[in-house]
Amino acid sequence: MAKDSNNKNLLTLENIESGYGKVKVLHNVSLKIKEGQIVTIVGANGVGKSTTIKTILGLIKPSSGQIKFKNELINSLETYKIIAKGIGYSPEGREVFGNLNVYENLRIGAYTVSKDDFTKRLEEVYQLFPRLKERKNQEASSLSGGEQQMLAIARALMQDPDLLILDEPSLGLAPIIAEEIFNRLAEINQMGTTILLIEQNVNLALHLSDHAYVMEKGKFVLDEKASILAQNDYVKKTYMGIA
Amino acid sequence: MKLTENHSDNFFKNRKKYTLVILFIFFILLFILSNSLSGYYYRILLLFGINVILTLSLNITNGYANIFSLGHGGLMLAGGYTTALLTLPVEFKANTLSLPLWLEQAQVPFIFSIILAGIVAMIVGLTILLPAFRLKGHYFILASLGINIIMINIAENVRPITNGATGLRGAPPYTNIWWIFGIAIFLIYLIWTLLTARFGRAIKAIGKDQGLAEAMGVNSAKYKAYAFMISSFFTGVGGALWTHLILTISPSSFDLLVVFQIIMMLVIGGVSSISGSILGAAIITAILEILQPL
Amino acid sequence: MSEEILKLVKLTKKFGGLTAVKDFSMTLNKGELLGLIGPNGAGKTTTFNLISGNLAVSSGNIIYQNNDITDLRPDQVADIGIARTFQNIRLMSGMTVLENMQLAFHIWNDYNILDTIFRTKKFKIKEKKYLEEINETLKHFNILDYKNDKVDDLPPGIQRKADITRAILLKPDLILLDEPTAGMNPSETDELVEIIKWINKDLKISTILVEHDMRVIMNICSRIIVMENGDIIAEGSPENVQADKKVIEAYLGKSYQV
Amino acid sequence: MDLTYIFQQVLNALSLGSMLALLAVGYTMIYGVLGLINFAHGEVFMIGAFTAMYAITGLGFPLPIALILAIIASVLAGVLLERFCYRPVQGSGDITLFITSLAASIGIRSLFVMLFGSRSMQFPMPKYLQGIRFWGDILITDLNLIIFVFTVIITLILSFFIKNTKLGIAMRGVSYNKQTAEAMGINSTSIIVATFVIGSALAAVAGVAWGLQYGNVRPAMGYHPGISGFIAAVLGGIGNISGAAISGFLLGVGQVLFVAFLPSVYSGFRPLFVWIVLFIILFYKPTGLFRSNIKWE
Amino acid sequence: MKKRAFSILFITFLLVAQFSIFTLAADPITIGGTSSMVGILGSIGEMVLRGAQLAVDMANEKGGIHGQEIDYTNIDGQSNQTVISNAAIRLIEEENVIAGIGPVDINYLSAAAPIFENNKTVLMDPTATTPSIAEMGDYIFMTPFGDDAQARALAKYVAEDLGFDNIAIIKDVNADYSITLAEHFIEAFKEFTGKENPIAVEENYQTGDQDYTAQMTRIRQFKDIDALFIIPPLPQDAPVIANQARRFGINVPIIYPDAGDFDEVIDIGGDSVEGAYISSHFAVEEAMTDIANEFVEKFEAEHGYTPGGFEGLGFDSAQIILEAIRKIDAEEWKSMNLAEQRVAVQQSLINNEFNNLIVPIKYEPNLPPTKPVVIKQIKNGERVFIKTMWPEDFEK
Repeated sequence: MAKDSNNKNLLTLENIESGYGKVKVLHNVSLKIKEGQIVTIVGANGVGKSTTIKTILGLIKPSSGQIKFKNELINSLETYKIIAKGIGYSPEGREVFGNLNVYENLRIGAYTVSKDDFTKRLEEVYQLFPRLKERKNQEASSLSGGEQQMLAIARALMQDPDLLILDEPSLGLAPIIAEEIFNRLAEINQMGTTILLIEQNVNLALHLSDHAYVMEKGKFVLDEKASILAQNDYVKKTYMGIA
Repeated sequence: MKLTENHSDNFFKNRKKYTLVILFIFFILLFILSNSLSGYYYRILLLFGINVILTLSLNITNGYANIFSLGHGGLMLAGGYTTALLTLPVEFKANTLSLPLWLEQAQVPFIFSIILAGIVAMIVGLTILLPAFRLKGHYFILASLGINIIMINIAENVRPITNGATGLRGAPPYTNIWWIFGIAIFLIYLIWTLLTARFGRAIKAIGKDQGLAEAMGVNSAKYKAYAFMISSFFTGVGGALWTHLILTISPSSFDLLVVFQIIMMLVIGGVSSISGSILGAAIITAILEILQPL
Repeated sequence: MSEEILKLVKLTKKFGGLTAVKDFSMTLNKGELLGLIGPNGAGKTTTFNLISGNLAVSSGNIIYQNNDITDLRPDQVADIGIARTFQNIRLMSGMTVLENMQLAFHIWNDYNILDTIFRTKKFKIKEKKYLEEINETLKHFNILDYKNDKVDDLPPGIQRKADITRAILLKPDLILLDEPTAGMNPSETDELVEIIKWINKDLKISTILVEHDMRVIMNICSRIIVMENGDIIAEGSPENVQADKKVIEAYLGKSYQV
Repeated sequence: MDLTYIFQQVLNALSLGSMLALLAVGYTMIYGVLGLINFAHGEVFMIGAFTAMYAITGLGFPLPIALILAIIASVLAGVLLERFCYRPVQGSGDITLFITSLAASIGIRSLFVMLFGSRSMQFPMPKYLQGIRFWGDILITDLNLIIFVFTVIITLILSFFIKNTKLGIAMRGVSYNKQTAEAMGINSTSIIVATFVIGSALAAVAGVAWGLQYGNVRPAMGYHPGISGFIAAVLGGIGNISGAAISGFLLGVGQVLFVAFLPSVYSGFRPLFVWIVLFIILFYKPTGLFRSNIKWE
Repeated sequence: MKKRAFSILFITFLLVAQFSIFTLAADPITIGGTSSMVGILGSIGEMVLRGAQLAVDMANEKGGIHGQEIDYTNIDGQSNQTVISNAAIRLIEEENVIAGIGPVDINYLSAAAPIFENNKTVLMDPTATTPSIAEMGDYIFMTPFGDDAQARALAKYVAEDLGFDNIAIIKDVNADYSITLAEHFIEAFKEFTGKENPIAVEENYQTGDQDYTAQMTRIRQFKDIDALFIIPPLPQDAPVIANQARRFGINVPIIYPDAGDFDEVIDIGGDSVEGAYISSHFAVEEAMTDIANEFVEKFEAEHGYTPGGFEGLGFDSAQIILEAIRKIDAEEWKSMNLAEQRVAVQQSLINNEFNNLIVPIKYEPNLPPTKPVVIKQIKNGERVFIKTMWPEDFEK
């Protein structure tokens, strides 16, 4: 499973400090994602995983540290400019635009893309998620949880991103559907998209990923190959409930 | 840190001394002012006092309880007309209005007429807003705007009672520094006393996080209504004091602009704070007068 | 022997087309510490919201100490002795820890508004008593030093403890704890485990605990219910649940071994 | 009360309804993206009317060019408002936003009083709009029809735009969830500006229509229509464009019909009746007649 | 605790700071004004101010009165009761005025009146025509005629000179001016026409309305009306109603009260108001006194336009006060202190006739003055003098 580790770094975080207002959530967080990898951040609720993502996307500005995407510093850029550099994002809780239909949701996902590319991408994405094509004129709020998650991922894929960031894609989904989604993610990765995944379903996530970070209280406490981490006693005990 | 510790633990012992000393100084100051100020500055001082009362009242709803009301102008109007009708010279009422005899003959002492003004304002606020309490956010703001528009409309059109757009004139000049600042001090004490007890804590909690307050056993609908009642009572009293200061009352004086001014006082001094309301009232009252000659 | 304190009968909650809780029935005995686990979105928090009255029940009944409390408002539920915490720490921002705690006495205060205004003896005695109780509980939670600090500035661990303290100060008979260890580091988690044990054993408050941290759940719960898609898939002692095939598949993961 | 009379009164109301609809759409769009009741919207409307008036009487331009200039002026005013009043205070709470917009409204009005005085000024109506036609005993003014048709066309174009274009979809996205929309690569600031542009342009059209219909402009002219537009926007379910347009129409028609069917002794109580109806609607439909497009927390 | 102490300190500071702006009693005779420059009445306020200022300037050119210069101090009343009542007390206490000229509307006048009354200082009502203003107090005087007189004069002219006996009325139901004027007019019109019901239809609208189509649709159903009597409280509504009436094919003559006596009405009304009759306070062409000619000349020279009825009223308001002072013996005047001088002005006003004004006027205690009403007509976009209705012609 492990991909060529000589690949270039796609995204690097160096000593990031970040948070909301006065409250610091992230303390000295560093992270590397190589091209083609699937990287997972695992951790309990509220330790700062989503904050890490929001900081990468520029939704929260880091108070110190560097974020580089494709060797470019993106710390101080506006979110829309960061996204346009080739990052797709599927937020926690899916956050589809409930008042828009499936097609329109995908159209927004392709906001930075030209009309021609959009039509092309639309077909590809529909191929990946045929269910969405069936429901393209349905309002997103009327979809089931799994379909909404697929829509959120599809929406993130619309601009053919180099890096796909997913915040808890299995949240609230039945295991079978979660597995289906993880299979899709593997497919997407095979097609060449690098993936940064945040998951609480540690088991599923570690099987899919190449590399994983364990986050506790705004810090990475472990940083290992996923296969090694899956055997780590501490991880087993704390996150997989294996005594 | 030390200081706050002190005052919350021995709160009842020390607070009392402080408060009494400050009150004493304050009343002496008032006494000096009332004897030395010229009519104009004395008047500004009175207006400032009325503004303090109005701002504090608005602070209860728009600040502490976080129910944003634009309707307090209508409540002032209700209070003002009530006290005017109860205290106007019988001759004026007989000549200009057609009132039921008991109201026409009514010459209520000031203290009762302002209390009644507050009660009427409270009833008006509740009747109009009770159905609106389930509204959220801007839908509630819209509904509260309705109080203002409805009250002005009624005052303009129920001519036998309100004399229409011209309004009532000849209200006796009862308002003086002692009434205004007496009521203001009482209101300050009331708000402070409530905030440091069960009642005010509940209202403050609703304002911060209604869901959490409910989880703590606070009946939010009930306490919001209480907050609105206290607020509208004192707004009505403020309107009554205003009426006995200006000596005339007409509907157009209570439009949105008045509410806007009070909200300004509230915001400038800092929402949800007693001293903020006083400061805000002082600043805006002063600014409105200083800008005058321009 | 044991007496029932809470009973859910065929509880169902639908959001539009989605059924979050489906025919969910369970009972809780007095003094029990029940663990409620399951994947995210399985309906645990929704169940809490239904019990606490934050959500309206679609069908089914909630029986608390032999009274039907299905249609009560959240404040009424709190009033009859059910306290809860929320998944995210919820404290009144801009207020001190003490002020947050004082709110908990809302339902116990029996002085009236005149007592308040005139600061009668009754008021003073009561408030003093509450203050003592608060101090005592805060001391037990080891956060007395933070009493006069604004809650916003406190570290999450302290905030979480304050959050639970406040629920305890309601002096409930039943407490619903929604992921109390979320976002906590291991040492804080250990401390919270002790607190929860204390609540359950010493204060004799029946407890339902929603938790993701298996260490916590398996250590302290006497009984565990596993939810998935709004329904129970397994129930029993920690050992039995851990061995349950369905549970492993749906929640604990295939690699899970006892 | 015969049918002709009723029909005549409904016809009369078309233009007022149209103007309120245009204003309400602006309110609701701006509310959608910014969460702000833009009380200065009535003043943007007034600026449009003033510009057109000045372009015709002062500069001698024909009406269509004056309309374009009015749109430009209003759009400029809207964009400046956004940039210098609302953007700096964004995220500082409802009350602050609210105060800012009220202050902006009063400020602009006072500025115009200082510049032009508070008296009203003539808004000339070109000859080709002065036509009157009869249909039996029913009287229709050309202007009334034109304003109505124009509004319908604009509303249709706008709904098409909002429904089908990328920008329109993005606007709906931003009003549903701004942060997620940003995370999709949408520059929400430019969407907000675009919304102000469209909303202000509609206000300008309404302003010019108002000037033509009532023949005069004055600095305070935006106050009453502004409040009516706000009411219509709320009634239509905040953020719902077609809801706002329909509610605007209903409100305009309702206002005229109240006068038409209420005995004239009671006509002073019209606002009271309007508000009672409003309260009844809000009591049964607490979020307006139509579905709101805003995601409620 | 600190914060509160600070705020109290701050307030004290503010108050003390204001002490320092105390003004000393001024040497010249000061007349005070509270005309609003902003708000809905701003434009009328400005007209009044211009007229009054001119009266004062003309007096100063002639060397003042009793050897004293005249000052005119106006504090902007901002069309706000609170502000106006503050302004009134400031004029009396800080500016030491001999007498004041009030705001232009009864609402605001009633805020200023009690303060002037309590301080025994004359307050002239410059424009408001509600007759009861004269009853507000012994020190409150009206410059314009009362609405009862205006309505009677107009009713007489319409009934007898024009020969109309079936008219439609539209009025602002939120404005007392409109309502009382309509009441007085209807009463007088019945008397002069001798008809039981000379009013075909009476329609109402509300302040702030711009759409009168519903009312016009109803008026239109009365095909045989002779005229449309439009009673707006403010000039801005007047032409808009006329425009819509014409658009609905109501082509009968229009009648306005003095609220129609503005350039604005012609500017906006255009062809619609052509031929309309207006009751007015003063007409330039028909100068009743010498000073009227001088006023028109000087006003035109200074402001570049011909003054209308409201500039005239402003002039007269100030001129009446000046005349009243002039009638007091100079030696006696100088021996009096300010309070005595104020009372003397009032004494000089009651029961006196004044002819050195644009329009001659006669005062009786607590009654509107007796003075003529001028009828004008709009012809070719100009307000043209038609007739003067002398009080003895239309009085009961």
